[in-house]
Amino acid sequence: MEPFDYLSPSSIEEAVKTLASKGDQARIMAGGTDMLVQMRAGRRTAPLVVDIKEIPDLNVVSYDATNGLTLGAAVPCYKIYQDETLSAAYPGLMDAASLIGGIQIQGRATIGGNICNAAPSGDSIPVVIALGGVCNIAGPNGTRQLPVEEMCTAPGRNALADGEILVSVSIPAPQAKSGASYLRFIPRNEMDIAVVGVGSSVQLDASGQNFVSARISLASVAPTPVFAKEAGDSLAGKPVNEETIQAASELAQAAAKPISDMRGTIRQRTHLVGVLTRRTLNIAIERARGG
Amino acid sequence: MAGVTQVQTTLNGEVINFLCEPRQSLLECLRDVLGMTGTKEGCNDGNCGACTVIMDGRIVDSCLVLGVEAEGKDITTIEGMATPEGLHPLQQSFLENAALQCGICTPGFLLASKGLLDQEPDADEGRIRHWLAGNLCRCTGYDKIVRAVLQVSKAK
Amino acid sequence: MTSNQVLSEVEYNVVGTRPVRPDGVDKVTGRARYGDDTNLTGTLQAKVLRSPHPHARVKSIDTSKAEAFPGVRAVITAKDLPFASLSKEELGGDYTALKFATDHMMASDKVLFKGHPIAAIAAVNGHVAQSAMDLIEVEYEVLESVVDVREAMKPGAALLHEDLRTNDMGETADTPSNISTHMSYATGDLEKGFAEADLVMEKEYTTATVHQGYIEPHNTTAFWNSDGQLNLWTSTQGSFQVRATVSNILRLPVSQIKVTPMEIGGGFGGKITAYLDAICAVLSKKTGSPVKAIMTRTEVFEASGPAPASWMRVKIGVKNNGKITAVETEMAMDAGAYPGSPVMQAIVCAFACYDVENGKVDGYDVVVNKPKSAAYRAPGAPQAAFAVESLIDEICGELKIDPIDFRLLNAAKEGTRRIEGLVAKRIGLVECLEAARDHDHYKSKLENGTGRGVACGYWPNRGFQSSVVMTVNYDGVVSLIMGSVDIGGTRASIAQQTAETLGIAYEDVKPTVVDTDSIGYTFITGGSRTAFATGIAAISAAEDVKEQMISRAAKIWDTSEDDIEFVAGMISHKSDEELRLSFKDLARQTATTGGSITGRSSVDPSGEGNGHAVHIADVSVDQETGKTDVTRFTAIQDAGKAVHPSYVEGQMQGGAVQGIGWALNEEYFFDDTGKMLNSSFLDYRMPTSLDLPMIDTVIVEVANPGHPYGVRGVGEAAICPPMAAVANAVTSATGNRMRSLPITPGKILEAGWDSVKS
Amino acid sequence: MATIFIPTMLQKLTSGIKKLELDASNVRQVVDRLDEMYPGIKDRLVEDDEIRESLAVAIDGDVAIMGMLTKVGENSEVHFVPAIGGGF
Repeated sequence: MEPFDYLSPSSIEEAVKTLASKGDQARIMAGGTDMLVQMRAGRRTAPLVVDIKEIPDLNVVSYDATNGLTLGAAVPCYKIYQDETLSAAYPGLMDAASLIGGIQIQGRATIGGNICNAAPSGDSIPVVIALGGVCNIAGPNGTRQLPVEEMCTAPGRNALADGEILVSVSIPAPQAKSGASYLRFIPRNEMDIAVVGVGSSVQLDASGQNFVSARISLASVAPTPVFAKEAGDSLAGKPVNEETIQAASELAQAAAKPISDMRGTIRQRTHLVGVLTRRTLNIAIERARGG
Repeated sequence: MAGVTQVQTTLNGEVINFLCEPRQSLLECLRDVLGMTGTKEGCNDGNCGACTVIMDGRIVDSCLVLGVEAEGKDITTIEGMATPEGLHPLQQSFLENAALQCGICTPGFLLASKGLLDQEPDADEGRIRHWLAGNLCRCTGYDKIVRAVLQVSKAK
Repeated sequence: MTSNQVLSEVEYNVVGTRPVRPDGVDKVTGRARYGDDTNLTGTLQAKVLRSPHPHARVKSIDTSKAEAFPGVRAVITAKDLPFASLSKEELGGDYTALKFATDHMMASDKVLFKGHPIAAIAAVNGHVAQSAMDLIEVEYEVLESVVDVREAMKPGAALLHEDLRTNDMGETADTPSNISTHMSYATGDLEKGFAEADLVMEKEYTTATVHQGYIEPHNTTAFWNSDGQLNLWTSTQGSFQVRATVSNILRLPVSQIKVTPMEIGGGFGGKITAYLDAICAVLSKKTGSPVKAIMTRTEVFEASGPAPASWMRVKIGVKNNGKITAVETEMAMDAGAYPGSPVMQAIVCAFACYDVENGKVDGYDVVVNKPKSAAYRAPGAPQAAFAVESLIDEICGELKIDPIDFRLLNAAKEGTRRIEGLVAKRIGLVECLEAARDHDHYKSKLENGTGRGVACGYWPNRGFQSSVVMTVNYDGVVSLIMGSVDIGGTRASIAQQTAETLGIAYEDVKPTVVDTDSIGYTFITGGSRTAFATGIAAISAAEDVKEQMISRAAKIWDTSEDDIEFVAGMISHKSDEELRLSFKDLARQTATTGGSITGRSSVDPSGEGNGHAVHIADVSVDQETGKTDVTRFTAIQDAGKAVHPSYVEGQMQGGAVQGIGWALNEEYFFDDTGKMLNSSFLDYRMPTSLDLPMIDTVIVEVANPGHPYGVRGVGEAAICPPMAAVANAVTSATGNRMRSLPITPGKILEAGWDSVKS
Repeated sequence: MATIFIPTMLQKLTSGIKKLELDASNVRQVVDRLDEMYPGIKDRLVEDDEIRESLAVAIDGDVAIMGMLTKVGENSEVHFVPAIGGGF
């Protein structure tokens, strides 16, 4: 690896100041599980690595049933799924947090880092989009919010401007009769990059028989994670049945623009979007009815 | 050119100081700086688990941790698993169950298994298989490793 | 239900027990010294610059900027290897072989695969060496590459070696070709055999390039003493093999090289070729310092020796009752950049499980722009078994015959003459098939959506040279010194055979693996030979000890050696019951009866005894995603006599799981030009613990007459059946026949879509 | 008399004869006698006075360890088979 300087700021202000002054000479590191691999392989260089894990605001995990969840960008996956309150409130998020890498990776990797790394296959991104997640960003000009679906702009590129840092992700509080789920397809059972990933969330009516709303998002089928808005919207007001779910899955397939590569062909990926959309919707519905 | 940083960390229960460059991984620091070669390199990109250590109670791949990040942390490596009184029950179980062949993945598996049983002393086969999926072994087919961990687990 | 059974015929005191391995404590405490744990004062780190192109001419290399980089101590290219200054005339018939061997280590005029070494740097640390690599300027003329084995065989294909001509058993073709060797064997009357058949089936099969996947990357430390002695500490399956390679490439007498084999972190055949040793040696000579190198995982994938991709056509004729009347196969395997795929092993093993009257096998060794292939556990045989055992399953389906009954009907047994002509000695295939048939797994009911497959496999096993020395300490403990590198527990299994022969406790034998200066020539740990051949060396050295002990007792008792017997660790006078000494008692007296006792033996045994395995696989297939999960797996194998049953089970389980990986997910992805796209454990998908069930085992013991305790090698036969067993199970679950490995979810989906179409 | 099995690929040199018997006490004699009967066959089996690297000679099913010097018994079977040699 090329040599670099290392800085571990203890406040957002310090981090932003450094990032703003160094421009593209600095890179933010959270868990490091993607970045160190990329740097070692020479795919990314950074004369200055800014480790954000010691900033208290970025380690916040705050949840209440009104305001929902604020998840600091430096919170490793295991802290999410080991939190019993969060596990109960966001089982869909747990699906993703507990399958990124192996247990070792989950000890380091963060949802914030996963979003900022902006891989098309980022496992946590679809479900956070499906849950209506919003990025809280701090920068030289103050703070701003951006829906998660607008964060990834190209493979490996995110919407952060120079000097900006992702502080946390906010996820609305789960409503009654709501549920979410994330599934990815990989040839093994762990440790793979998603061939296709689908995150779905649903809000059912009091009877549990009709959709109030739904959000569906896809991984590994385009240069960035895809928010399949039409697919989710198609379910609003519709009864929960095979036909409506099938129709949504077909709209999700239409939203997918996959390529053929070593991990899968266009046909396989498109097919899997359909399968996983149906499966995640069904799990989300189960969870909505149960919770 | 980046300089050298002094890092203070607790390693196997002892507070130590070492010098490293920021670009050096914890794995490199353990092996090359501190001469503690029990932690093994298999892939250097977080996919084999051979370099697993326990950091502040969690298992991590030491190839994906910078040495400088060890500042103020509590780290356990394979060298810290046995005590003067004897082997850790997992070490003993690995021996008795022939859970190693070439042995290169063994330190990583032992630390990962310890990380599991420290927090879930009654892990069952399914849980063990899931937990150890970040550790590759190419010799054993995992059967005897899983049995060795199961023998120490309180799940029966 | 017992998950691990041993069907024992003969019981011994130590052989057949399960003691803790001698190297165990070091390995569970992190104290065992592997190659990369070598750390001599002042060691420099080496990095190898590798070709980014699969096929290119090297027009120029400029290393001057790298040499000037702070911290760099030396840079070498092929010009620094002796071959560069040797002439064709000097080398004569050895020219091509030495050119291939040297060029493989470091390319001179052409690069033939992505990852081909082109230069190497020694620097104060690895980071510096890495940075300096970017400063080496290489000008390439990129050439058309050829990746697929069948494309490479076509006339007009891009040629790797302009002067390579097909060798047809000693006859060389007139025109150059990528086919380096063709070999063919036949028996009986093929036409007549197929004419007699009620059913003839013929199918084609392919397998992908796969890697052994050992977890420890290749590594070496070299130090060239100022007295001209070269020392190497390395991770290898054969220290003497490394010595021979380095001696050949550096044109040094073998006695000038000392190779110390460190603990080895897996090999499976992939750690026989010495990739880094000569490079580090030259760098050490140039710098005067120790030089160490360790490959990155990407280098291991791209530039060590994977197992070849293959194309195979198999044709089998059978009577309606299942009796085979004729078999035929053509197999082509890619050797990678230089000749030497295991296709000849493949054709010999292909039908070895069957009693075949009429048969013909043809093998083609083909060079392509990939890393030179190396051995991988029963090299060649797993691919062949996949093809043959798949077709047999298909035939069983057509004829509605139970696949084990079919195999029992046709099974090779003692006296069966194989296609290449050799006659099987006492083998245990029938016993393995019977154990499979009677196993509770085979009798269990299948659940919906699951499938079951069976397959068998054969590996001849090997003998070759081994040396052992043992000394009897005054306390009766025996120091056992051997040259066989221990990968999977052979220190234990050789110590057990020693203890058994001497009639002493396992704990009283202390085994050590030593360097090439300290023991006689010993062939690699591979070929499933070590427990057998080094075992025989140990038994014979122990017999030597026994004779000397008898002679000491004769001195003490002032009697003739003929009056003394050595039975079960007791040395006794045949007719005087009073005169008895235990091994330990006599050991104590060796100091005063002529000094220490040393037993020694160097052997080159034949009689290795062929290995057979039968596997049963259950899988469930998610029909919507194409994902296959192995839900139950039983491995059955004839071990002759399992010296240490736990390690035999470990070999069976490990082989089965490597085979499951080969069957389902493992493959090199290449782009059109031969660049590997998945050179990491993330995308080269080896099975994890979560992908597998427990692997049940049955050790069948049909004693090998060629070994005093009946031992057969067990390391390799275990990887032959799983691919076909899994493929046959997938067919049973989905109705679709998969003839191309790996059987990925994508292929299963495609097959499903195709079957709907047709 | 030992029985010599002619490798399939060399049977065109022996006019299709697949095996034959001859008197020989070691492998070198086998090869020399064969070459007397079928000129050129030795070159196909032997290189630099050793069995070709790609081949092995087996006496009664056991791969010979002494190459050309290996003894051939009165009633031995001699085969030239692919070398499954070093390399695993």
